[in-house]
Amino acid sequence: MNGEVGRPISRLLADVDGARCERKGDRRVRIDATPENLPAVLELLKGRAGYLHLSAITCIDWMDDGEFELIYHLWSYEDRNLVSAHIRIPREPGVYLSVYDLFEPAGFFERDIHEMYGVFFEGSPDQEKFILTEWNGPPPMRKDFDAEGWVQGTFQWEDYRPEWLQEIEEKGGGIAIKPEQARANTRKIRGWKQ
Amino acid sequence: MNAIVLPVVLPLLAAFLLPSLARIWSSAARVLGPVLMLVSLCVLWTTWGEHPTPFVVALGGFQPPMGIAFHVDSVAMLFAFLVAGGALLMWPAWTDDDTMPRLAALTLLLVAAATGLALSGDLFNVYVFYELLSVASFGLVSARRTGAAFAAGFRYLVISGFGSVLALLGIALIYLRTGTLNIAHLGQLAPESLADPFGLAAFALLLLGFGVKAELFPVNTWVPEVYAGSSARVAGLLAGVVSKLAVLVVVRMLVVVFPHDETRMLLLILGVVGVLSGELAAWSAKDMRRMLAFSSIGQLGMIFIAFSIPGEAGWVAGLALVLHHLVVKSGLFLIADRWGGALQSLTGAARVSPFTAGLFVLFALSLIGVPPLPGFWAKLQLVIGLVENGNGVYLGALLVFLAATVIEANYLFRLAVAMYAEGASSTVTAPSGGNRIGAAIFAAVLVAAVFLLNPLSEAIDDLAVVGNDATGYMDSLAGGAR
Amino acid sequence: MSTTHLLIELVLMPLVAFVVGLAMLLMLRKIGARLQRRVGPPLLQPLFDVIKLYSKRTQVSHGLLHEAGIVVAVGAYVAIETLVPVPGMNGIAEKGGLILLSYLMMVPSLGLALGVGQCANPNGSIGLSRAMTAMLAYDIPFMLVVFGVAWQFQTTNLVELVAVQQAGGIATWGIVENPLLAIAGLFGLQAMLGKQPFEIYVAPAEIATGPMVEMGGKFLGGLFVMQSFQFYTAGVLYTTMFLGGGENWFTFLIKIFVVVAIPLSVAFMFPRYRTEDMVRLVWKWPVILALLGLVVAVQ
Amino acid sequence: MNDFPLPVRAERSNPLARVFDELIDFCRARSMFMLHYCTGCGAIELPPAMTSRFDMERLGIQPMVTPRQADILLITGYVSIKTLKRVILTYEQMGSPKYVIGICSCTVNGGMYWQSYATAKKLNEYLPVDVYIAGCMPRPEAVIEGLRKLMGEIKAGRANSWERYFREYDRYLAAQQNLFGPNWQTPTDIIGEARDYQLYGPGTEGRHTELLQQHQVPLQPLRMTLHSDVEKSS
Amino acid sequence: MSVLDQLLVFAFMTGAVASFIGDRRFAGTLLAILYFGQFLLLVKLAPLGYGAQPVVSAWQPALFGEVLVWRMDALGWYFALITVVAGWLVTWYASGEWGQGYRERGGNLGLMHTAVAANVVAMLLLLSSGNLLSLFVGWELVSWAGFLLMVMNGRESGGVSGPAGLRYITYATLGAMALLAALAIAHHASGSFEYIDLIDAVDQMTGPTRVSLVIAFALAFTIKMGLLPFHLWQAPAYAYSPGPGGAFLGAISSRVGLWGLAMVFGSLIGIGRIAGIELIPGWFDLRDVFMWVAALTIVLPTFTALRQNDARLLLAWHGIGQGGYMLLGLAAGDALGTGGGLMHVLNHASYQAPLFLAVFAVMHRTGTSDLNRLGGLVARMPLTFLVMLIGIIGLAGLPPMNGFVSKYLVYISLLRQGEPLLFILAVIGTLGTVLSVFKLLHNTFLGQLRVEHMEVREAPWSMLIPMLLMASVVVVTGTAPGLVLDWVASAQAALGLPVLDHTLGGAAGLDMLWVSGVLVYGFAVGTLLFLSGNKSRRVHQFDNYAGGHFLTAENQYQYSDQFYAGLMHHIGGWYRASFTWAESVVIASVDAMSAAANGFFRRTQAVFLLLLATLGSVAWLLWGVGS
Repeated sequence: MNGEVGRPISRLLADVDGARCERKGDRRVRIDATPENLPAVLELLKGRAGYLHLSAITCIDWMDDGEFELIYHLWSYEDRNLVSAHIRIPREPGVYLSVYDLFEPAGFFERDIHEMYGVFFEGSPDQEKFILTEWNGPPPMRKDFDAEGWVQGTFQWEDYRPEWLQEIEEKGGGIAIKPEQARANTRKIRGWKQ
Repeated sequence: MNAIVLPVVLPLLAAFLLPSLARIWSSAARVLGPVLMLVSLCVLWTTWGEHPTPFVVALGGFQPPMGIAFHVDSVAMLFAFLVAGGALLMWPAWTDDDTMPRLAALTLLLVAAATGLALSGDLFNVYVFYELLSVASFGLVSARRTGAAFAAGFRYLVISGFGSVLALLGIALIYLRTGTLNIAHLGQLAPESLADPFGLAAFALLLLGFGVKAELFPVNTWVPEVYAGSSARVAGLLAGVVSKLAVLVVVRMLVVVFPHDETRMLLLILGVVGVLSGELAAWSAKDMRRMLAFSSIGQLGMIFIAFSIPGEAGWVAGLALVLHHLVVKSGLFLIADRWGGALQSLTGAARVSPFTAGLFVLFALSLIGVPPLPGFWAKLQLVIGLVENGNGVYLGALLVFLAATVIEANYLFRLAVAMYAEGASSTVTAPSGGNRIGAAIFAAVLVAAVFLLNPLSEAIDDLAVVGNDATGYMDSLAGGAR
Repeated sequence: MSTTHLLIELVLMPLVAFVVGLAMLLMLRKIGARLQRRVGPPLLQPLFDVIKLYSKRTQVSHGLLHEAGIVVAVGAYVAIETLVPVPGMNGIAEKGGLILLSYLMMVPSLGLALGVGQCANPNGSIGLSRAMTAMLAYDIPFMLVVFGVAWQFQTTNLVELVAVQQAGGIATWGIVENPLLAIAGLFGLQAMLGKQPFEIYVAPAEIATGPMVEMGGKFLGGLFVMQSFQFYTAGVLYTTMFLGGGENWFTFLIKIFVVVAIPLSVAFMFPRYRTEDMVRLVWKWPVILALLGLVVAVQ
Repeated sequence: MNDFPLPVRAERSNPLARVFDELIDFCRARSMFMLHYCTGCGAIELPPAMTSRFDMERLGIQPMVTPRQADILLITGYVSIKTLKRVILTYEQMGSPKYVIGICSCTVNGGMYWQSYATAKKLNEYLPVDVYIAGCMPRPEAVIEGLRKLMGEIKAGRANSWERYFREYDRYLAAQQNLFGPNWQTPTDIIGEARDYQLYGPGTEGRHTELLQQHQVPLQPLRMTLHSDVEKSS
Repeated sequence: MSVLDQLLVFAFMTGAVASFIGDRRFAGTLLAILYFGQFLLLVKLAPLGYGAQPVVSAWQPALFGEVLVWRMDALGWYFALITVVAGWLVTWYASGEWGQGYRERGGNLGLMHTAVAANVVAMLLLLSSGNLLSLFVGWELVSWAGFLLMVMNGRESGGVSGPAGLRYITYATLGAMALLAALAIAHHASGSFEYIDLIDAVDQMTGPTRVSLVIAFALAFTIKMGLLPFHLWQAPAYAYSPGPGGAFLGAISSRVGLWGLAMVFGSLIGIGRIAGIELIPGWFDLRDVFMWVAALTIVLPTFTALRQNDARLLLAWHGIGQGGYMLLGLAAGDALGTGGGLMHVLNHASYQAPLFLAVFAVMHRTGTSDLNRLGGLVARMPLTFLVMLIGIIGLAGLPPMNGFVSKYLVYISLLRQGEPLLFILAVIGTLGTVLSVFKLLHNTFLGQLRVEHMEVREAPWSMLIPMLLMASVVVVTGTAPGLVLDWVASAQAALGLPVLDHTLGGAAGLDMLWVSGVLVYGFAVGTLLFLSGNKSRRVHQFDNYAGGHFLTAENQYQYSDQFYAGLMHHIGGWYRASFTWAESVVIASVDAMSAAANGFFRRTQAVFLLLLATLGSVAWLLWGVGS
């Protein structure tokens, strides 16, 4: 049975334009979909193939391509198979549809992705702050966010240089990047804090 | 001839004349009845004043035991007085329409018959008046001309008719044995000729026959329908006055002719069952009229229990209960005239007419027997009488009576509480002015009785002596008629 | 007894109780440490704790009642100490008695409960609810025991109780005359001291020590004082009821320390019961024992 | 950093009073109730320190569960910004004198989270830390060593950095506001407390406390009132 | 005209004044003054409380050959004192802002004043009754006056007062009928309604008569007291009366049942004779029945109270439970027990009334008595809190308040008689009370103040002073119980019971003067110890340990619902509502019989029945005579 799962899914998706199905492993199938047909794909998977469980939505920031990749991981308890549906949306403005109507847990994932990447999901029930209640900065998981620079601009450092550390540093050890060698321009990022 | 016959004769005559008078002069006809009642009251009052001792009036000059006689003693006078007074207050024929003459005539007939019953000293006479009374009440009951009224009237007619037959049978049996129908004479003859199963059977027949009007269990099944179907005043008249006359007849027979333990026991048992059935039925009655009707069955049961107590104690309790019930139940029926519908519609009625609701509470309190209202003293006499007797059955009756009072308190005050419920709006209208005034007069009598308890208690004690004095009754025969 | 004498006793009795009670607190911690193979705190640790707590610079109060609660908790025990007889000092023990004492011992907890209530902390309130439930639970066998003892010796007067037992020697001690009651009493004592397995009402991890949640500084210090009084009182009361009171201070101290040591040792061997399980337990075995003891006593 | 040096406690002239002060310092040192705020992995080293192997209790140290009862706040591991808020709330609810011990490198400079946007780096910036125990994680010996060091400081009457929080509140508040935004507020009225207990210093109030007071929800206690003069306190 | 007559006339006058001008603004004050006049007249009768001879009324109406006699003895005076003081203080309470508020909420203030006055008059008539007939008259008046007070609160109580009152009056009528039966039996036995004749006749009675007399009396009085199993009416009836009325009823009204039982146990029949009626020879006699009923009455209603979430119901249920202590002491029969039982009447009145009033003061200010909707009010209503605190300590029966003293006497009495089970039931009742009243206090006054109650103000002085006066009685008579024990001893003497040997500080080895003194000393020491620490600083209620959570006004940080969840987890299943079930069974059976009777009247073939009845009657008579 396990060897067969790829086939029914591809047959299922045959009618969907632009959805490509690819077996990646014993229990993994990758679907490459388009932002337009993803809802249809998910609906088919849920309604026809028994993929009832949306285990996660993942986001990857392809800064250089100017795109976000959203990956919807669906699990079927019957087939014991994980399907990952990949789509890419433009980084600007970074808006996509919510699948909350289809999978209720999507609300949490979308809220999380909104917080971390700034992707806005239309129709998601709640896009308020989730974990980073104190955060005023840019979405921190975006590749263009300079965490180190932000840290340099926000925090102070303890003057902590015990002898044993100095000894290690003399030997070239210690902290990999010293604070004074930090890269980013902190001013620019502090501008976010308004 | 004595003026005492006037309260019987005048209404009787007027009853026949009134329809004709009404055609000529209707307003005169309308007031004729009440005026006659007033006259009767005056006559009775003066007679009572003149003749403190019992006496016999022979009608048509034939001396008893051969002739037809009125036996006039203070008890009879009291009942006659109550009839006239009750009829005056409850006069049902104040209407302006064409039913007035008939109603008035029937009422006059009823009054004449009832007064006759109270005064009559002759069993045949009693029967005649009883029949007259029945006829009059049939007419009154169905005077409303609704289906319910006719059905109730028919039921009443059937039971009443059979009751009459039974009574007649009893009278016949007695006559067969003794050859006389004069009660006093019967009393003299009874120890020899009627103190056997034959005589007792006759008493049972009489008891049940007359018991129909006296709301005696189990021949009282007409009561709720009739009271619910007829006009409140008629119901009040029947429940308050007429039933008491039937009781009087039965009790007279009991005391004078059949003073046996068995007869008393029969009366007691029927009374106890009556109390139970009446109060229990009232507990789940759905409208006020039926509730009052059932309650009056229960009250009559109590009266029977009271009269079944041997000796003056029974008479004291019985008379007190009779008077109290007459006043209270008449008042309640007046209230129920417009408030007779479903009990739910009375929720919040206190705000429609606080005065009437207040009267209701007053009557209810007295009915339950809350001191210092007269009801309490009447019931106290009953309780003491029962327990003084000491007999097991009487104690059982006492327990039933006490339990029935609890039930009575519950259903009466369930209604009272509902009347005073806040926030509910009642759909009933305030009782008519006449009814309110009538009820108020009864209430005034009740309250006045509280303050006059002392003279009243003495008067009742005197009456009880007279009522219980069987030899005195018989001796009156010897005294000759006037 | 002269007035001066009485006044001296009134001052001395609570003072002795405090000192002995602190020693008992130390004993509690030492026993726990030894059972867990630790060294345990130094000798004066309870004193250090109390002094430190009273010397806290900032003290947080939630209102007058919060403060009054501590005052009542400590003060009522001070009063109670004058009502229990110790060797050489009867105080005003003859003015009260066993039953008065049983009820008076609820007053400190209830005073504390008022204070906790004003702290406006639900953890405290939950703790109170549990503590009250525990009180309802253990007081039933305890009062049965009190009844049995009073019946056995035909008096509720503590002084007479001691006198009777001392006059007859060990054979007339409550524990000999009625061991069942003594066992039931010990059971009650365990619950009364609020030690494991009956310490659901403090439950540090889940309701943050229950009633003590908002108590810091001298408030907590007051509670330490109160607890030392509580240990002492429990020990003395039990000794008076079952062990013939104290002939002299030496035997007296031995008795009360032994009495208190038993529940404290038991405590460290048990986890805690849930409230309803505690109620079930305390209403079953101690009550049965006490009732059996009563049968013996009444015979 | 030390803009406002702490006033040195004058030795009292009365020898009795001096003994009294010393006694109190001694007791404070020998009776430390700690609240271990187990923010991270360092907490795992505390149970060994408490139980039979190392037995903290022989030093008079015992764990407590609420800040009200505690003297030492042990912060054992990295402090995320969200956690820091709670740490500050907890610290402010403790009764003075109070001491903070930062355990693990994370409390010193963020440790392995030095680069993380969500983890506070220098704990001393937000709270006056008395002792750091560095290491990842420090062993129980090290923890006890740190505690003993603190003990010695207390005994000598030198462990007064908690006063800094009152006397230089504005500075600490500045760092907190920098991290949590201008709407930051704790339920404890530090300034009022400082006034009440003569801990008011030149740095207690300043620019940042002004900002705080602009939006502050009133923190006056509910005063018992008999009649009309009910203050609005919501 | 004796002083008693003056008192009764004065009380009538108060009632008349109340009914005529009761709804005026100044009426409350005027009435309070009039009640105070009654109180002064009672003070004039004070020798009664110290052993003087009874005072007889000059007015003795005779009806139907029976005489109504009014005579006040020490027992009656003791109860009357409580009654009049309760009436006085609750009227004072209602005279000011409370009355205004009541009227604004749609209540009929004039009627309420009238009802309270009527209750006082009826109580005085009852308590000074000199024979059985006047006792019955007074009894019924008290019942119906109470009924008036209970049902008049229709809209205020959300419409539940009517059904509650109806239930009450049904029970009360049952009791009254039992009393009537007792009267009848007494009259039968002694030939009159005089107490003396009855006392003489008791010895000559046959066993069954005496038993039925005791049962009839007991039924009447226990129903009024709300003892098991006739307790169901009491709590809702009292709880939903208008505030001062509820306080008056709860304080004294149901205690007339105890008054009656005291007469029965004391003079009329005698506890010794009752103990002589053995049900299981050697094991169980009628007195034991009373004691066990009393003990169960202590326990079951108290634990019912524990489950209430409405402060008024909670208190009303406790009122029932406390009645158990009184009867338990009274049935114990010795000097200690009866003394404790009788003293508990005053004690109970002295704390139950202010507790009710405090709850109503809270209701007046916040509009609710739901314990889950209150909290933290101590900061806003401290004096009301103080009143409630004193009241609950008294109610729980803890030293040093007066409730402890009377319970102590009962305990010692049980101890001396060797009744461990009754003793432990009494203790369980006390413990349950402690739990329950603490919940009352905690959920009302402690914990977090709710946002909507931030602006609440302390009750006005017109309400506070009466409450504080009553609370001070709790404290004073707790410290010096001898004040009350003097009266109790006189009442015992008047009843022919053994007289309690007491001092100012108490009895039976208890000296509350010392106990209170040493408590004050202890508190002083505690205060000194407390002040030895640095001064404390008050903080806001949100500055609170919440596991690091930030508290705001939005989230309720309060623990009040299901306050004793753990306990209820264990004993919750023991609440079976058996009495409610039994009551509903009775109602259902009456209902069934009623339906049968109705059916009889509706369906029966009348003529057939008539013939049947005739035949039956004739046959019965014939056979009856023949045999």
